[in-house]
Amino acid sequence: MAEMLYREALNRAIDECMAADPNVVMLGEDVGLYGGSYRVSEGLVSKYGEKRLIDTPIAELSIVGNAIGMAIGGLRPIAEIMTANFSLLAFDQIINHMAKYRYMSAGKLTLPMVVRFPQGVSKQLAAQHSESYEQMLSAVPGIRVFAAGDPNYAYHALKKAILMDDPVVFIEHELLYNKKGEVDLDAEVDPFKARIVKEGEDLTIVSYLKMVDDVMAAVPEIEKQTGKSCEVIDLQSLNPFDTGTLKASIEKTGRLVVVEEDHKMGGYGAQVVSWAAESLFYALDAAPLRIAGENVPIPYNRKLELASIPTPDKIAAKIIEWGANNGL
Amino acid sequence: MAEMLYREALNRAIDECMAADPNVVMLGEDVGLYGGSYRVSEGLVSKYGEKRLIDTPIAELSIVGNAIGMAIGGLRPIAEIMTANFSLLAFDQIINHMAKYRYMSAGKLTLPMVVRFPQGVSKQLAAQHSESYEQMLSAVPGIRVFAAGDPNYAYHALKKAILMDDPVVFIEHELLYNKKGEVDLDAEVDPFKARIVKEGEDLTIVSYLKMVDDVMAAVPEIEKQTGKSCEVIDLQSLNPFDTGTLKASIEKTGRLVVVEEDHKMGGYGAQVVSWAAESLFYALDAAPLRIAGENVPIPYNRKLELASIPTPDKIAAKIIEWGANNGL
Amino acid sequence: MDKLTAEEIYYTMALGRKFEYAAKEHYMTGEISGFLHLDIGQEALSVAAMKAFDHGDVFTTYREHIMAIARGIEPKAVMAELFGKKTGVSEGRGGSMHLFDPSHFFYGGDAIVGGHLPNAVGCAYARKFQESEHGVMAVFGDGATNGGAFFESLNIASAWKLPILFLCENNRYAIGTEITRVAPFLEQAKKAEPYMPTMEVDGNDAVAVYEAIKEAQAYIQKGHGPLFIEAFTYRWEGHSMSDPGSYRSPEEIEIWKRRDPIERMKTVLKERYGVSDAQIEALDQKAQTAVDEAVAFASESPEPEVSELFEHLFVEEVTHG
Amino acid sequence: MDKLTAEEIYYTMALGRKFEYAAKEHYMTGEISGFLHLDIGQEALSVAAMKAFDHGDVFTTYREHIMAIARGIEPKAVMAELFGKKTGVSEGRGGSMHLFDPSHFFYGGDAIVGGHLPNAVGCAYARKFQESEHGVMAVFGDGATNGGAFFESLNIASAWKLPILFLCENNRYAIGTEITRVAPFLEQAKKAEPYMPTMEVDGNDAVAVYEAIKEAQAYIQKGHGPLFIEAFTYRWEGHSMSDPGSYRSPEEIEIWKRRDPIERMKTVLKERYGVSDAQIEALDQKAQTAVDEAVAFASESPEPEVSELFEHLFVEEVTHG
Ligand SMILES: Cc1ncc(C[n+]2csc(CCOP(=O)(O)OP(=O)(O)O)c2C)c(N)n1
Ligand SMILES: Cc1ncc(C[n+]2csc(CCOP(=O)(O)OP(=O)(O)O)c2C)c(N)n1
Ligand SMILES: [Mg+2]
Ligand SMILES: [Mg+2]
Repeated sequence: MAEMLYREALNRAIDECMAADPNVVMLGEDVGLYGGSYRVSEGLVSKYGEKRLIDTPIAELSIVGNAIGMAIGGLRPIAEIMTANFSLLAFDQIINHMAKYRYMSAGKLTLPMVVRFPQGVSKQLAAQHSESYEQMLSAVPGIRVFAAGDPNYAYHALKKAILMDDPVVFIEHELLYNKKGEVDLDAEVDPFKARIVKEGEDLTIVSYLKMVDDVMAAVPEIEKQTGKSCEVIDLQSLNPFDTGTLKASIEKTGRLVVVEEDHKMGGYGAQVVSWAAESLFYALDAAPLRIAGENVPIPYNRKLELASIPTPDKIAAKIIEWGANNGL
Repeated sequence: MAEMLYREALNRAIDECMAADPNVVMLGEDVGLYGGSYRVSEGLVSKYGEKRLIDTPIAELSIVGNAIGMAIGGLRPIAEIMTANFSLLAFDQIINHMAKYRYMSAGKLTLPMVVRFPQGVSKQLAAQHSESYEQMLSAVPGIRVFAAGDPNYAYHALKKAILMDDPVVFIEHELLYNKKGEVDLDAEVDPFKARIVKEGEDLTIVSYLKMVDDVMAAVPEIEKQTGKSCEVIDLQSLNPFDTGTLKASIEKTGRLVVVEEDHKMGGYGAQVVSWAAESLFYALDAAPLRIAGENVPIPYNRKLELASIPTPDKIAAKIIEWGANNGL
Repeated sequence: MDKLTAEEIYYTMALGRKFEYAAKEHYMTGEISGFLHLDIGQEALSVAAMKAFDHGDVFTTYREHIMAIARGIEPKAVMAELFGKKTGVSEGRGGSMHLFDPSHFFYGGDAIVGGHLPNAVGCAYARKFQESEHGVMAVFGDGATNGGAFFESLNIASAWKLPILFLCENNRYAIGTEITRVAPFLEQAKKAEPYMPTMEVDGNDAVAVYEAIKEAQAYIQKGHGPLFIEAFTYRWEGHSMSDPGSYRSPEEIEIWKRRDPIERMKTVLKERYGVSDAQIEALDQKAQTAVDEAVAFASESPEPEVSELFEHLFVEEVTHG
Repeated sequence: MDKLTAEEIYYTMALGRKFEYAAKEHYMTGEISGFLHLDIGQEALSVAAMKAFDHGDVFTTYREHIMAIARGIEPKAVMAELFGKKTGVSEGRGGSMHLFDPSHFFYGGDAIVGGHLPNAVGCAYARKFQESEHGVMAVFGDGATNGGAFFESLNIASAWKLPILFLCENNRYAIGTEITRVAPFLEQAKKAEPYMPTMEVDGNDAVAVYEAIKEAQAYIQKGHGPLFIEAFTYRWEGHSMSDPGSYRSPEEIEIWKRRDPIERMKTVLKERYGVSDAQIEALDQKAQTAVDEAVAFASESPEPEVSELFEHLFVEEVTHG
């Protein structure tokens, strides 16, 4: 067990993989000499050199496209996109190439690579620096999508992503980099499993990334007001998602709430709710609830910014109100 | 009333708008001299000249990016992306710029523009030419998303999209271009409304684009086997979607099936089902059903290709089986 | 350049620098947040380019406060935007990186590196289409010259002979990455050579910048097609307020501080135009007053209301659905 | 070029053309479907480039049947892929546009114009990293030279001095659009000039192509960085089987048919290497037999089973979830 920051956990995962395998390289804007704009690769260039910590030009299409070529050539690249919004410039490479080469070549090509990026609403970075793309990327067959909600998962899942032979999109949240937590270095963590953050009996709240913390902050108020107990699940792997853990929880509680930061229209939570509606309809005692961001670009002003996404207050209020109207 | 092909309806909409307003221009690969790879702009260059039918280089980022600049400069551009897959190269322009400029500028910038593209599984075009992106694009606040399922809607909705001051993503299906249908030229068509293709009492089947035809092809068998009647809805506008029409239908039938061609994981149908689960849970008499494509890139071989998407046979069989298990 | 213009440029540069230092100060207090990119050290370029290019549309990046002001947008409206206020040029929705004002033909404030270049090219198409005497100026950093959007823009502008001036502010760094580490050479104008005439200018010399841009504006107005100007300059501060900037040596920064564009312009005013120290002092004072007023205005202005969250998203509301 | 190589090149060109005509025929019957892009008229370039570049990885486009065969992939496996059969090089999943075979260092068959170029650059990075004597050849059309991916690739390959040869097949058209309508000049090599040495070669002259590529291969192997070759050629057929190709005049097509690369190579064989008509006839016959066998094989091979739909999607299966 070791206590560390989320970004330290990510750094350690990369460091260990680089130490173990000389084919692991990392590329992206300012990942080398600068140490990464969120300090995730801090100190690595002095250990592994500029050949393995590759500072790229501002050319996201090439960052991912080059990583694919490196993987074809026998390396195991970790591509960092500085902020999720810029990954849109690489969507062609992610979706048309990275996700499809193995299938189209009948398994002749294998792409052991990871594309990492921070996303989400940080603090007043405005519309071009605040978005969440898990819903788009989880809809692409051929890639795995992980979303790290805490240091322990960050460490284990990133290691697994680097070691695995399939391409992984690894999503981080900008407000989590300085989150501290225990990392169980020796544990066997299955990155495809969801994590039960808190057990409960009466309703299942599913979330991921930073919203897990916001849900946890809302839970005392919810439990106090409703007298019911909440089970909180951090989904962690978004594609595939751990239907087994969800099913067991929903069958126990009979109630489902999904909380996400992204815009509600088309957000990832729709996938979870629709899956539950289709396959667990008769286990649901009440209408499920989605709590998500508003359908607007993220505004700069702090008041508007906070109005556009779920916060612990709003999560609590919405769940309490929903509970009242749905017989909780 | 006039009978015409889907691509003729699109052509006519563009033609009329170009005739009425000299600021309407169209740009894209081979849209001018060649007449468009699906012949949508056929004949227009000889009427309106190369200044208004602009053949672009193969540079999708610029096609959309230039269209945005044209709109800022006072024109009303229609950008054509040859095939949906290539639109990924323009996702930065669509999502970071087109969808956000108006909001970020507090309404100072207005982008009267349309981005059109054909999508979907045609015939053996394989993984890089067969995808559907309505789910990604419908998740972006700041743009309207239309999906044309027949010539009448194609004509009216494209006209409206060109005349409207907000940016529109206009989705077409590659297998519909030669579909013939009646176009009521003088009708007032609200492009934001869903269309009830067939009325029915016992279950609501929601679909859009080519799947509407496949659903209609499946309906006789479903009705015969179950003895129940199907209401079939073509959603048409995907963002926003017409919750009013859906609500009325679901409250009448108590049952919801959503059929889409895209991969099931993360597909657009999840949005519809999750909306219904959240807001019409107590009106639903049974678990909703999603019928969608498999979670694989589209393979070239015809047998595999057809196995990867819904077909009338499979739609009928799945609905009949679901009906049997869900008390229909 | 006439004396009035010289004084105006000096004044705006002085105002710009004071504005940036004020923004920095109010970032420290938390009244301004997000990413704040200061333009200190680059004032000659930002101001002279805007003043010279008076017949056209401007598209630029997130490092644009001074450009916006030089373009004619009120310092108050810019500062209020940084403060996230309703009275800001984007009503507090955009912040520092997103200042737009079509009434000044200013569509600055794009924060996707290179992302505004295709927009600028499209606007140039519109201007040519309209047979307007307006051309377009697209301003971008050395970091933008490695991305696909930049290259596509050069090619299209050249193929279609569009009236557009590409102005590269080469300050050698894209955040922590020196341009020569990710491009084969320092001079990014070389990349434009196959497509259009190129010019190089000392970006810290306001007079040189002004004259180069005036010449360029005349060139593109004549329908000769696009032009490329590369201006070398340097930012004194970190990339944004969150960048300690430790990748640059103190010596390097010192060299560039000695090339202070404001001191240089001051000398020009005095030596070429005979402006007295007292007159310069008065201009400085006036600039300080404008900045103080901008800060006071920003600080006193109201925030937007939460009820306005959905305003400005669409022109046309859809009620059903 | 020695005689054996010359004969081999001639034979493969002849085989390639017959292969393409056979593919066309079986497209008409519906046994092949989707987009089928024929390489007829461009055989010298496709074959000689592959034969010359024998120490490296090749990344190419959807117009790649002949390249795949020249690279060493069995014509049977290519034809079977076009037929969508299990015995095809991509087991029927890829079709005409997606032929891959790492055992021949052939990662051809990308159908996003220019999309494979960043992949090729990344692979060149790996080869340099590994201090391999392999370099990379990236083949693309004139249509790819206007897209961001192309330009980013030139810049990165040059900045990092990667062992990569950019081979532009300039056949003047991207579907119906003539290159000079969307780029400022015909010669796309000009775009590479700021970044690397460039060469021009007659793409219909197999000997010239072979020699140029050999020279280029030696150059990149020496670690000098990237190189650009532009080869002018012409496709006789439409862009794909669905293109009537009416944007090109019959006269223009006629001119190029008179520059038939196969006839030219035949003359070389006879005049420079003293190969007799009978020997040429035998090569033609052998090529015809190989194509006939490929068609028979493809036509008799089984289709993949529907139960295999999910195979090859991932290396690691995840059962829960
Ligand atoms: C597409 C994209 N990638 C990365 C970033 C992050 N980023 C913001 S500014 C910047 C450096 C830009 O450098 P340059 O163009 O030289 O402009 P300067 O900041 O020096 O004025 C980077 C990498 C971004 N905003 N957009
Ligand atoms: C990114 C992208 N845009 C558009 C297309 C459609 N398309 C396929 S081939 C082609 C023309 C390519 O021309 P060129 O590069 O000259 O190659 P050629 O076909 O002449 O061999 C186009 C536009 C595509 N496949 N990918
Ligand atoms: Mg810079
Ligand atoms: Mg071509």
